[in-house]
Amino acid sequence: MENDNISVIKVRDVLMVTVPPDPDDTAMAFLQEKVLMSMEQFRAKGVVLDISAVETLDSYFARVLSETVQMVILMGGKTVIAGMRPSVAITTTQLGLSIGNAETALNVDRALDMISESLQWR
Amino acid sequence: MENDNISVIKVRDVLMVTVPPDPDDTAMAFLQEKVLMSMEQFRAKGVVLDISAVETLDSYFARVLSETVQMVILMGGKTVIAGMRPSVAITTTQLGLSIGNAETALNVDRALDMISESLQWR
Amino acid sequence: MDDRQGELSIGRESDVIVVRQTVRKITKLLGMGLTDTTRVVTAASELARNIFLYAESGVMRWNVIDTPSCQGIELVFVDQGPGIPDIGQAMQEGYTTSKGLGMGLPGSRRLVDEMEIVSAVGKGTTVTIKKWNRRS
Amino acid sequence: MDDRQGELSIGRESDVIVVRQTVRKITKLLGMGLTDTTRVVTAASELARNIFLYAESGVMRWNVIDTPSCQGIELVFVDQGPGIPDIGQAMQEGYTTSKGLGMGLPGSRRLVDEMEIVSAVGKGTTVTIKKWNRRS
Ligand SMILES: Nc1ncnc2c1ncn2[C@@H]1O[C@H](COP(=O)(O)OP(=O)(O)O)[C@@H](O)[C@H]1O
Ligand SMILES: Nc1ncnc2c1ncn2[C@@H]1O[C@H](COP(=O)(O)OP(=O)(O)O)[C@@H](O)[C@H]1O
Repeated sequence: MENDNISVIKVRDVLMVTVPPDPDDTAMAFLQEKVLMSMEQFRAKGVVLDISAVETLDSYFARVLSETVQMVILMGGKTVIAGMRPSVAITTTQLGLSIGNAETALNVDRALDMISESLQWR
Repeated sequence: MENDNISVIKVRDVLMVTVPPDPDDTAMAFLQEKVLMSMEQFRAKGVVLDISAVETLDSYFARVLSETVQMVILMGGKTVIAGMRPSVAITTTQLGLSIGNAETALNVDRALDMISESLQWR
Repeated sequence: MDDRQGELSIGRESDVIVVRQTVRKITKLLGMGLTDTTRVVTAASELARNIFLYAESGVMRWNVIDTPSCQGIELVFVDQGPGIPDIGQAMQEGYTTSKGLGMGLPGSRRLVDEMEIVSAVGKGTTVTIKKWNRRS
Repeated sequence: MDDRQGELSIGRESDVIVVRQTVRKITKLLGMGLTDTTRVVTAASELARNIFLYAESGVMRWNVIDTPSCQGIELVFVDQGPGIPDIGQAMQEGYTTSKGLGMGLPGSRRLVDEMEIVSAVGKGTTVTIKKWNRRS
């Protein structure tokens, strides 16, 4: 697929996924699939979705994000959404959106700490 | 019953049940019954439902799964659903289904770890 | 058997499994990806089960669509059952007249590229779905 | 291209991305702050997606407003789609006729300074939003 500019890196038991700045529907569908396939392939326990590059988070994108979190849960994993920009956080909240069951972290470092701490007890 | 190709194995306090790839309603009803009977017979504390072979999880199947989880709870047990394929996780989520109160794990190994850890504290 | 089109009768619960296997075979022929295959097979499973549950019997017709511009699969679920009085209502999440989850119709819509329901009370229901093969 | 006004056609999902980029370019030209830019770009994204989802195609017209008293951006989303039968209902949070979250219209209203919807069933819908440039 030409969309294969989505990088998935494994750090210990956790997948680190960088969400591109302006993904269209096809790119997001591809990202979902890649994350879940990598979960299986690398036997990952969790996923960090790095959205620090994302400048626009509309209601469609929010829905896809919370769907992805749900899918990872079904496969037995945990997701942390990391690095939301302040401007995006303000806009998303005023728009009235939430991203479901997702935990959030200031940045990827914190997210990794959070996720490995919570995974120690499993 | 001719449907008796559903294997239930006991590992310490836990039942391991392999769900067949394309179970029809009769097979699923039989599986439910067998799980609950075995709970009693083996005095099990938990159940791991291995669905790694399952290629199609429709709303009927999801309902039976969450019903089974509920029944095991009523008998004092705990269920972990293990090994959902990525393609099934994507489809199930987009279909709008959830599998109720079930905990999930990437594979049977993880499920066994999870369940025996949580049972230590009971 | 001509693999490019055909018809399957639905009258028993086990026919739902046959429907799934048939659709899976066709998508394989088309070289459709695993996730899209799972999507369309799951939608077919929902629609076939609806025929069995609400109309007792009916058929699924399949068509391989293969033109220079698009390639995909068309599935038509036809029954002469009671029909659906209010399609808008039936498409609502959670609406069911049985013990179901009420996710079959609205969920299937999300899993395929096109879906059309034609129904007349006392005459029957026809649900047509299409899934395109994403070439990439 | 005259950057102070123009028109963009919306007919595909990827046009939503083009809409965002265009609006971002205009707000940059105006020297609008990052948060306000994000607000108006997000609102534009919702409205453009609605055209694509509900009316299949349409246009976005943009206007830079620059008078001695106020400076800002006006975006007009026009389609000849099915129209909205009950605008009050469509503005309610959670109301959707698709698989959406039903937050697009009510949420966009909160993100901009002015919003107006004119719609006629069978004729189409026009949504106009304005965002003023806060000079500080
Ligand atoms: N082929 C059909 N014939 C008659 N009624 C149908 C048919 N398919 C669906 N329906 C009606 O639509 C309702 C919603 O269907 P669906 O969304 O699949 O959920 P569920 O099957 O769980 O009820 C059904 O409860 C039934 O009343
Ligand atoms: N351009 C449009 N043409 C026709 N109907 C529209 C249009 N925009 C919005 N609507 C209607 O208003 C409803 C609410 O829209 P919105 O608040 O954006 O949420 P969503 O798109 O998630 O449904 C839509 O579901 C649709 O029925």
